Amino acid sequence: MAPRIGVFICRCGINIAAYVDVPKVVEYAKTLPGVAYAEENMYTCSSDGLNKIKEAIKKHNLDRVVVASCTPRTHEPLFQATCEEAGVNKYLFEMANIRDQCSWVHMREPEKATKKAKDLIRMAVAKAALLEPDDEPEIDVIPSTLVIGGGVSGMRAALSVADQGFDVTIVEKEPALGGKLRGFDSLFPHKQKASEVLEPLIEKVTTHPRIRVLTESRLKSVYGFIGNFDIGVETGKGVETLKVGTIIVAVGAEVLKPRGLYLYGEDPRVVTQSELEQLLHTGSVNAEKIVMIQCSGSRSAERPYCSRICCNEAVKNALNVTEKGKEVYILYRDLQTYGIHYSRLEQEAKRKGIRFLKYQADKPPTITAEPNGLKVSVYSPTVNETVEVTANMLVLSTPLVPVSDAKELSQMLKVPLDSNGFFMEAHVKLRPIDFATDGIFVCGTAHSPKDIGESVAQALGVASRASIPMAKKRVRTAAIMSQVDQTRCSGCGTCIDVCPYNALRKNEKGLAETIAAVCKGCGVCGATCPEKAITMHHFTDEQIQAQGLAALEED
Amino acid sequence: MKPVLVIGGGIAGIQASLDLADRGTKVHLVERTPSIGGVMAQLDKTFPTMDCSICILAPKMIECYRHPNITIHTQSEVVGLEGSVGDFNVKVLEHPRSVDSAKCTGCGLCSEKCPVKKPSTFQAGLGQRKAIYLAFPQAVPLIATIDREACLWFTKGVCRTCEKVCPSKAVDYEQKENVVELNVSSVIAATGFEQYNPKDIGEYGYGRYKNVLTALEFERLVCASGPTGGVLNRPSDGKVSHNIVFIQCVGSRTQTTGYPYCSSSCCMYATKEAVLIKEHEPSSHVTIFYMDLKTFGKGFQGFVDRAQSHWGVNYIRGRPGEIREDPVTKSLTILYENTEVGKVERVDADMVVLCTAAVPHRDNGKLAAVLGVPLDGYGFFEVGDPVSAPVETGKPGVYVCGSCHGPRDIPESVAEASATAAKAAEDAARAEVGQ
Amino acid sequence: MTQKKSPKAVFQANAEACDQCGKCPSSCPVTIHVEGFNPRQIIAKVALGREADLMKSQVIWTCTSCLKCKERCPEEISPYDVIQALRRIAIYLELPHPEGYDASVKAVVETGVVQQPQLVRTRSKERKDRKSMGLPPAEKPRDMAAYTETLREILGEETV
Amino acid sequence: MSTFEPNIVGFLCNWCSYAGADLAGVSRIQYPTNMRVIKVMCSGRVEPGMVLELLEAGADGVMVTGCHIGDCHYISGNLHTKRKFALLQRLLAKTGLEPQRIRLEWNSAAEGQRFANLVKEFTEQVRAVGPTPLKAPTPDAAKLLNTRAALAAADGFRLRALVGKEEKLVTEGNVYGDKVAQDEFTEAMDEAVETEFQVHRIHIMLQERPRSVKDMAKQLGLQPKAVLGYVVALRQRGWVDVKEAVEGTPLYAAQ
Repeated sequence: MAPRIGVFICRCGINIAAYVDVPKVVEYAKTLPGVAYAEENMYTCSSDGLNKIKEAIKKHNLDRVVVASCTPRTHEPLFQATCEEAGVNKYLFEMANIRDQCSWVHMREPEKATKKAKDLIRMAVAKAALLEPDDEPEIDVIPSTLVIGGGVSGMRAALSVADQGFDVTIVEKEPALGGKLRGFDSLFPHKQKASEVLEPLIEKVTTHPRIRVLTESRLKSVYGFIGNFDIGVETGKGVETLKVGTIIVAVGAEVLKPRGLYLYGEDPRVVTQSELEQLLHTGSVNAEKIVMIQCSGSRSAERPYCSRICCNEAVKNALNVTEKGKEVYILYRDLQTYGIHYSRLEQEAKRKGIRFLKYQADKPPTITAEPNGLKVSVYSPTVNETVEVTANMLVLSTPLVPVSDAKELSQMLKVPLDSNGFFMEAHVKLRPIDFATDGIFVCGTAHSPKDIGESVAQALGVASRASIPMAKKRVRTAAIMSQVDQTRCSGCGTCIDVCPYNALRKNEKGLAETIAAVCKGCGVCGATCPEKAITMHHFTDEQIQAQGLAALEED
Repeated sequence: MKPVLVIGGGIAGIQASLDLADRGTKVHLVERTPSIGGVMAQLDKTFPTMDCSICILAPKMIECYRHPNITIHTQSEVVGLEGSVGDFNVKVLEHPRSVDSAKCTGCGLCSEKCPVKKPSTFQAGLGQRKAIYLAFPQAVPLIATIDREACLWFTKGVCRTCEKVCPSKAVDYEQKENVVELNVSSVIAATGFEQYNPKDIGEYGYGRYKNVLTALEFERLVCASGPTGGVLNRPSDGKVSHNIVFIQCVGSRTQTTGYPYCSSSCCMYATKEAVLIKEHEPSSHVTIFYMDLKTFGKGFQGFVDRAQSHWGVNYIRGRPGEIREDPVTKSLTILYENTEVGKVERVDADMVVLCTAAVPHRDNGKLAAVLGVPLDGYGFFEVGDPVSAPVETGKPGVYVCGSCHGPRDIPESVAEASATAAKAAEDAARAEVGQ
Repeated sequence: MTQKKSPKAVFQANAEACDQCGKCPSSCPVTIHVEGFNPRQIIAKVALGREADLMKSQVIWTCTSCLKCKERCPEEISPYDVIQALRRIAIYLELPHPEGYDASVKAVVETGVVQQPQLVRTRSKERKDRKSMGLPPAEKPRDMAAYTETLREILGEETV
Repeated sequence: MSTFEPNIVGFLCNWCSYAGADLAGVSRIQYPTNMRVIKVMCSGRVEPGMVLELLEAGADGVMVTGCHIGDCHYISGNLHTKRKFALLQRLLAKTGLEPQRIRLEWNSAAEGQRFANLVKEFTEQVRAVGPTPLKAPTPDAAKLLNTRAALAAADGFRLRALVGKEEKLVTEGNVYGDKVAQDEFTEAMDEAVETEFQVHRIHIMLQERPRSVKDMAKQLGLQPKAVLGYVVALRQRGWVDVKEAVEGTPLYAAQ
């Protein structure tokens, strides 16, 4: 059946009409193939204009609508909704941008602007004739979340998801919950004991009716997509299968043990900052003079990142031991005491007599083990001399490094790691706790080094992100998506390689298919498929071709 | 389920609103200016990926505006709050736009014809706007507003040009203030920060020397949609600047003129701006004076390394003592000590950019009083327990996110915004089961 | 004899709080000209407990007391006051110090002014006779004994 | 020549370039009227074949614009655009059409002025090259044949598969983790482009009417041996076969 297209041309007051001869364009539009009706409006987007569209659809039995006005980026949804109200599927709508990209940019050439407006409308009509109705099928979401990792991030995320009314399973590889927080003595800035934070949290998690904890368990397999993940977990009793709607990665990080660096592992008086925490916790710091070296193993060629928390932890611990009457030197490159609280901590430390000595990356401190102590010799550029200190204890501030099974996990979940081996978010700025893959989220130090408060904020953040699809109960798939023609696909897998979202997979026949819930509609797979077996809905080869060829026709 | 009130339409407020709206909760988003978008809308690029700021923000702004669950109240402020979590009664004062938002199409004709010029806030004062204006080209909502303090009709009772030229008859001088009363279950404050005004640091000459800019002013200058179209024309004579100096910690890390804390993002935005200069013109000389290079975020160190090795940005550890201006050429000389060498030297520059502190918004006191929550000693919203409750004010049901409780960068603000959404969702879930 | 500061007084200068930012040397009119004089490094050495080295060195005598370092220090540290304290202790300990310093202190105590009062320094840095410029002669304190006593009181108060 | 107004088609990605074009409008920045815009979600949707098809149909120039590298709304879509555009350039070089007729640019949503400048520059660039030789009713037959062959090659399995795999093979490696050096890949690509172009040229000629190897070699300016090689390849693909023999010389025709 031949299409019946209605074309509505907006004057936009004088914004279009002053430069484009709108009545002439309307007359022209009426001559285009498939156009059953055309009219002009003062403001197509006004309620009056929208009513006219609806009336015309009914009166002229229109099955496709073209609006020539401003930009679809702001107005397409409005016109689409109007079409739907009049019973025309929203994907049978097309826009021609004759304002932002025509009248406004060709104000001195009204004749040419009019010609271009005609061309743009001809292109839109050509595409509209080939449009097909689409829908946005919804899929059900299993109201349950998997949290991988039972440290403070994982527990806080789990608690919040559970408090929002959804079931949670925590999978923790260690025998007990708690993660790295177990290794801390006191916490900044209120000097609570770590255990005072940790124990009540574990209590809450383990007694929450919606939370299940599987300790000494590991993720074994992950299949599926947002809303419907099938998870295999290896527990002490064998492999258990779970069905969840969303997944939260909260596996944390590990502290680097820098064997061989500054006599670590060779002299017992050399410890890491986290080992000092342990000693503080047990009250067994037996040293009167302590030297701490920052960036021990970070901001280096091997680990070119700053580990964010080490300066703050060093300053906090230095203050703790100073209170016990000990003398502390902190050798640093750049003090990373950022923000309100850590700046205050730094100032307190400086005023309490902790000595900060800057050193340069290319002139690291040298350590000599002597019977009466460790002789630390360091050139400090700000003092312009080599300072020597004989300490009883050397504390190395070492960076957090990715957990040993990060790679394995990333492959199982099909989410990427960054160049340092931490989990990589979907977008550095605006999607900091999402993965590009829908339904999977990341928080805490699995993402990058961060302090406890920041980890908790992220944990609560993913609790929101992971709950959104569960609260909605269904996820709507995009209509603008790819579809693989199974009769043409050769199973070469190139589409799977190029898809940035893992939205294609091989089915049991070895042929590619789109996972509707995951596809974002960019069309890269369609442009790539060697067999041209992929149709991009709403941007089909034929539609684009028709638009292009229409552009080259003479009016 | 009851709606949630979000105060502040910057990126944090937008994210909190979208999270809640997406899950089906109604949101009232209150913004004090004519458009949502906040400071991020003013930025050219974002570090460390050099993403175009408005490119990634504008779709979120539009999504927010079009979301059926979000009602945006622009040019509005929260003036009253009573009740408790699950049942807050809120008063929102909507200031008049003097333009009918249902009729205005954002065509900008009124602004074109308006005879009154004022410095544009969006262009950080470097460009001008009219008394009737669109906040910026990508403003959401794209609706004109009249600055009644500047408008000739409101100040002198003459003109009414905008009314005459408006093709859709949207200008309405009679619009009145309007108080909206809402009942909400939770409140999220995301009111952001302000830039420190460095005029008090006399030795740097800001306000006296035309070619000394703040980083936000520079951000507009370097932006393609800025007053010079992204060309680095310096303010004194329009000469294209190739020699630019950045000074860190202006109003930060000081007990005297400014605030004692580190503002957290300046080292990185300076690096970004330095790279932008180099991208525009690789032969430019760019020097950044810093105290500690704060590279603590994900990808930051790599970004600085690349700025140094690939782009040749010059980093010198030292806080310059003073800036002098050549009275004739208006070029600048910076006196500094390279503290890693111990020598005082001078460097000449076409332009100096002061990386100013992120400071509490001046309206925080008023809002905190309305909400009944504390501010810290500086005037930021205070979080009682930054370790265990990083977005909670201590008053149940009232949460904070983003830079209104201390300087932080965009991703931290976004993650925190989602965190407040989670807390609000928990409140709602509790209310539903009647706890 | 007036009270003199004990060496401990130097620590009240809060040298440890210094961020070593470099604002004082780059504000200082001396540092740029005189090799080796650097108020920041003086503070750094005080923070490391090296006052003795400083007092023995000549650098502390170079300061012209313009107070820019004090005015501009973002941390409210005053290199000027630290230098003054170091000078006082150095004199207290009878360490070597420039002769001119004694002379100018003496001149203050005796006449109330540091420089020869009959000479005037012009903007172009020439020294001119007051008389040649048509100025009346500068007066010396009339009651020298009372003046000295007052001055001692003031100095004493300041060093309490 | 001064009256020549080039017909230009622009493919703009929805997120950055199209938004940048809108910004030029909102800012009332004036630029020539020659370009007609086709909006796609991502510049990675644009296939070399789509551009060649427009050139074949008489476009004087085609521009493709996307988000700046690293800014892609779809993470990595524009990396594929870049690779596909490089293939397009190689194919265009075979046709005899001027390389100035196509252009790939990155333009952000904040770059309204830049977008206007790009349209202006590209319009002038195409104007300087002159009208397309392919425009009906009197197209340059040889260039038209070449363009059709390039189009068929671009749409064929081999080049699409190669360019599709390029990003992964060069940056990540194959399933065994073996990376292919870029210059190695480029060499293989050059070879494939040449073969596919010639094969399709011959195929199109044989679709018109049966011909001998010698006849085709003369018309294509190739060695008969090379043409025979391509004909053998075409026979293996089952696209052509011997139609008849005239005076002992086989004439081939498309199946």
